[in-house]
Amino acid sequence: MFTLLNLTNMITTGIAVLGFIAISAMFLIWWERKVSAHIQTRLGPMRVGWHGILQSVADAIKLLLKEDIRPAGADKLVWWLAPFFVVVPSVMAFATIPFGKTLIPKDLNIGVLYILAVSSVCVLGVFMAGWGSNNKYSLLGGIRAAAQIISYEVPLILSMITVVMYANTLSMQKIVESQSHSWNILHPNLALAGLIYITSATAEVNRAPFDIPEAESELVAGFHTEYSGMKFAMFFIGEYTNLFIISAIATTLFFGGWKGPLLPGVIWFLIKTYSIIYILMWIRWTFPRLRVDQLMGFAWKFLTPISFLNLAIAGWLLL
Amino acid sequence: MADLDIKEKKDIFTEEFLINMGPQHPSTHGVLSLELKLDGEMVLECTPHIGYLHRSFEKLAENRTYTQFIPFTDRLDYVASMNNNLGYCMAVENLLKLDITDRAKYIRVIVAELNRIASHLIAIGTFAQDLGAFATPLFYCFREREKIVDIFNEICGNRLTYNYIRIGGVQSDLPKGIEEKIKNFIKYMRSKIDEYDWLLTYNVIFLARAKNIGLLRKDIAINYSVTGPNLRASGVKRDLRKDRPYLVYDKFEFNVPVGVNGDAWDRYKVRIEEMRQSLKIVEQALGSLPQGDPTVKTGRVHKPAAGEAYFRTENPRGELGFYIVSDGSAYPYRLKIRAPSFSNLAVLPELIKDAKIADIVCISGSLDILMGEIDR
Amino acid sequence: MLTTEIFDLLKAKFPRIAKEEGTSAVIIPKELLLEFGRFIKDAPLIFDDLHCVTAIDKKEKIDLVYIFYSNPLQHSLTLKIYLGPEDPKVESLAAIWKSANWLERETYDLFGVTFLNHPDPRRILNPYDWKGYPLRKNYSAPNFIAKPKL
Amino acid sequence: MLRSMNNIITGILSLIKGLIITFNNNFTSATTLQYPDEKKAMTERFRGLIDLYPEKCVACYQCVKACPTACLAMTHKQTDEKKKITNTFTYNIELCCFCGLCQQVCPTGAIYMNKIYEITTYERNKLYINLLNPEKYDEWPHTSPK
Repeated sequence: MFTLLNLTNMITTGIAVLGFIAISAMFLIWWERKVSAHIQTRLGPMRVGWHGILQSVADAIKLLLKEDIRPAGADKLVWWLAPFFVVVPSVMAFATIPFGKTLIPKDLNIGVLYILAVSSVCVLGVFMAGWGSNNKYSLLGGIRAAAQIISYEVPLILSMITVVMYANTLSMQKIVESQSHSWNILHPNLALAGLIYITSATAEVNRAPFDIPEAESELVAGFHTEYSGMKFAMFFIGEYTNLFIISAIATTLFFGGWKGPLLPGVIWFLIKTYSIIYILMWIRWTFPRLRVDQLMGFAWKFLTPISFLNLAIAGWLLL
Repeated sequence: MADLDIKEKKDIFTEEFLINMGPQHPSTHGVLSLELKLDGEMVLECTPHIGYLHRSFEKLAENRTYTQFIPFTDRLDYVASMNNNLGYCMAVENLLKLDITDRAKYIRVIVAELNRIASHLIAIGTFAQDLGAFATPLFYCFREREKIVDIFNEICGNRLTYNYIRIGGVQSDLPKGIEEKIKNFIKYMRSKIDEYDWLLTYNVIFLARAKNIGLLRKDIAINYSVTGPNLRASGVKRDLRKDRPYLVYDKFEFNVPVGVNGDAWDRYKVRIEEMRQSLKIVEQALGSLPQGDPTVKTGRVHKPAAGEAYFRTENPRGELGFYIVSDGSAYPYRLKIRAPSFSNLAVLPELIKDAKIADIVCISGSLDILMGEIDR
Repeated sequence: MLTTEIFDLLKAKFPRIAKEEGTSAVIIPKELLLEFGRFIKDAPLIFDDLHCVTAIDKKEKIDLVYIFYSNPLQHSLTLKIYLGPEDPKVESLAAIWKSANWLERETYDLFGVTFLNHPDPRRILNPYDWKGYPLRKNYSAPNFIAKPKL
Repeated sequence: MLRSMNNIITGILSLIKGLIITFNNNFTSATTLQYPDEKKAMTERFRGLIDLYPEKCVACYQCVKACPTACLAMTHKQTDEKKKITNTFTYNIELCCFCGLCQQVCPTGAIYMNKIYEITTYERNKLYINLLNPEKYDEWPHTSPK
């Protein structure tokens, strides 16, 4: 029943999620810069605040104040809407992420399905940005993104289904509960699923070594070449929110979610999630980028068959 | 069915499109502009446009004395200034029929080989950057290059445009204690080259990106007058330091690494191996460095007899030739710079067969062109 | 092969060639160029690398300079063609050596030597619509301030 | 089959090797400097801006002649039969290419290059230096003692 209490609850949850997203994205941007700096034997941002911790705030203010430039000949509406189509799905995906035993915006009984459905919308925004910019580099980036994200969705879903089969539920919270005794990643069958998940999720959020849609050395900046100011910031926020979400899902599905001794659940959850993010950053700053055909070949000729095989073995084991 | 076909052809069609890669593009190594004709991701045609950095050095040279032109050679191949200085000064010395002292020869070999390492470091760093290994290998390469630059800063007092090698010798003798620093650097650099092997050379993604890309056949390479590591990667063992030893290169023991296939990976690998060989040369040169005065006393203004000289040296990017015509005055009558990158870039349209956009970046990165000397 | 040997060999084939005073360059009349090029590309000389093409503006004439190099035999040859300063024209070597393409474009761009049958006869270093040939001695750019001589 | 398995394993090993390299570099000290706070000491031979000991100068014009970019300009006064002193001596930093040729040819060591390397200004006028003025570089940031 829709009551006033319900409404306030919704609003507070919404504000909490949005606040978390903003802070998390800013923190991740700062952290990525720090991680890359230390890998490259530099120091990274050091001026704004302690070790530059407020650097992202300064950048955000700068981006807010920047002039919003629209290229001549851009498809106005599509160009305008694209950043929202990137950010909104990633915000929506927070709805079923279990931060703690009770700390979950909404424990849907089809949580996994919901996340998959919502996060697929992202590609639309990316493609809109590529098309709407009236720039050939952007268009190429958009095309690449569409092809890549759709291809990698297959192994991604297959690896998540393996977990769902073992846990026998689609609810995120119940998947966490099913890992009370041991993490899913310790199970050989699910460990493979976990690896496939991490790989295809990296591709899903366009991170190196799968960052071909924005491949700097080839396409300048890919689909967001023409964006400036706050619109660019929204792409940025969307990217880092997606990064958080895929790591959070990996934590939930494979690393026991918020479960852990002594410390409260939410701390465990964040520790695990940020550890996965660190590994993803570490990978990003180490490897060269794959080429577009190799990327597709990797998805269709390697990851998809293996995840099908894995799924079949899981079914056979469960029978 | 037939009707449907006609209708579809009218409504749905594909077309090729032109895209301008550069002169402002993250991976065209300066102000190179490539006009690409694309069919989706595939590149059908590639037309390089150059000249954005044209400063008409050959005309400027006609207004400068022989000594005054040395700082301009720094700005040709600005990541290997020492080698340019060397090539020019040796061409002028050839014209003047001037002999230099043994110590000067050794010092020249040391600085030229160190600069070769610095140049190759930039080449492989930017190549890795082009392949999308974002900034990390580049930073490692610059970290090592910084040590060379520091050594040069101590030797000659500048960090990029050295102007160290002069007609008749060098600017000034090596400063005290620099030998020790160079020796330390050699030891340090050896371990770092092994590190690059771990990080890049045999990395599976790197191999997938660079192997069998931009195959440059031996005969095509020679026909296009490609020189330097690009030619050697195609399997031609041609190195002026071995073939026509200038300075004291014939006294040192070193190999000329050659590639097998002539693909982008081979070009990269040849550079890595060349750095090892250069370290070897520097080590030997330091070991047998003779004492004495490195400069020959010459007049302030050089007036070579009327005549002409063409002199080639082995630069990090290929064979740099200076063709100097003198009319007996203090100014060169004509000075032609045969820049290695110029010919190396000319072969690019030949390499793009069946390439994708990502490969274009990979190929042009592996050719290691430098606009400063192409446009002159 | 030594320069004198090369010259003797060439002289036997092309009686009209001559040696330039003071340098080791070989001078040929311009109409011989293509035939000469085809001859030296093959055995016994095997000049497979056209290393450098340039020109020298000597006011009363323009010297066109070709430098060849042989990879298997490791010898080189400097070839010169004397052209008149007014509208110099010569056959292109781009059909024999691919490297001639850009090198000849550069020579055309800077000296105004026209290469007949060139596959891509455009300017290369200067803008495509540039007027004049900068390395000619009589070229004067409107904004060019020469450095005062000593 | 066996070969492709082998390929996969060596591939994964090569990736892990790369990760080890970058991880190890995490713990090396930073090679960069925090620039305006820390500055690199310039070497003894460093070629910064051109400087002059006016009392040593004999107005021989060697430096002016040696300069490849004509950034030095000088006029002189004839005090008596043999002695010349400099009247004006200007230095145009805009044109200078820091080649050090002027320093090399000076017979008395009057012209030399100092250690100033931060040479950006907001005004073009500041780039035209009167070398005879003893306070010419007082406003410029000195990174190491003169």
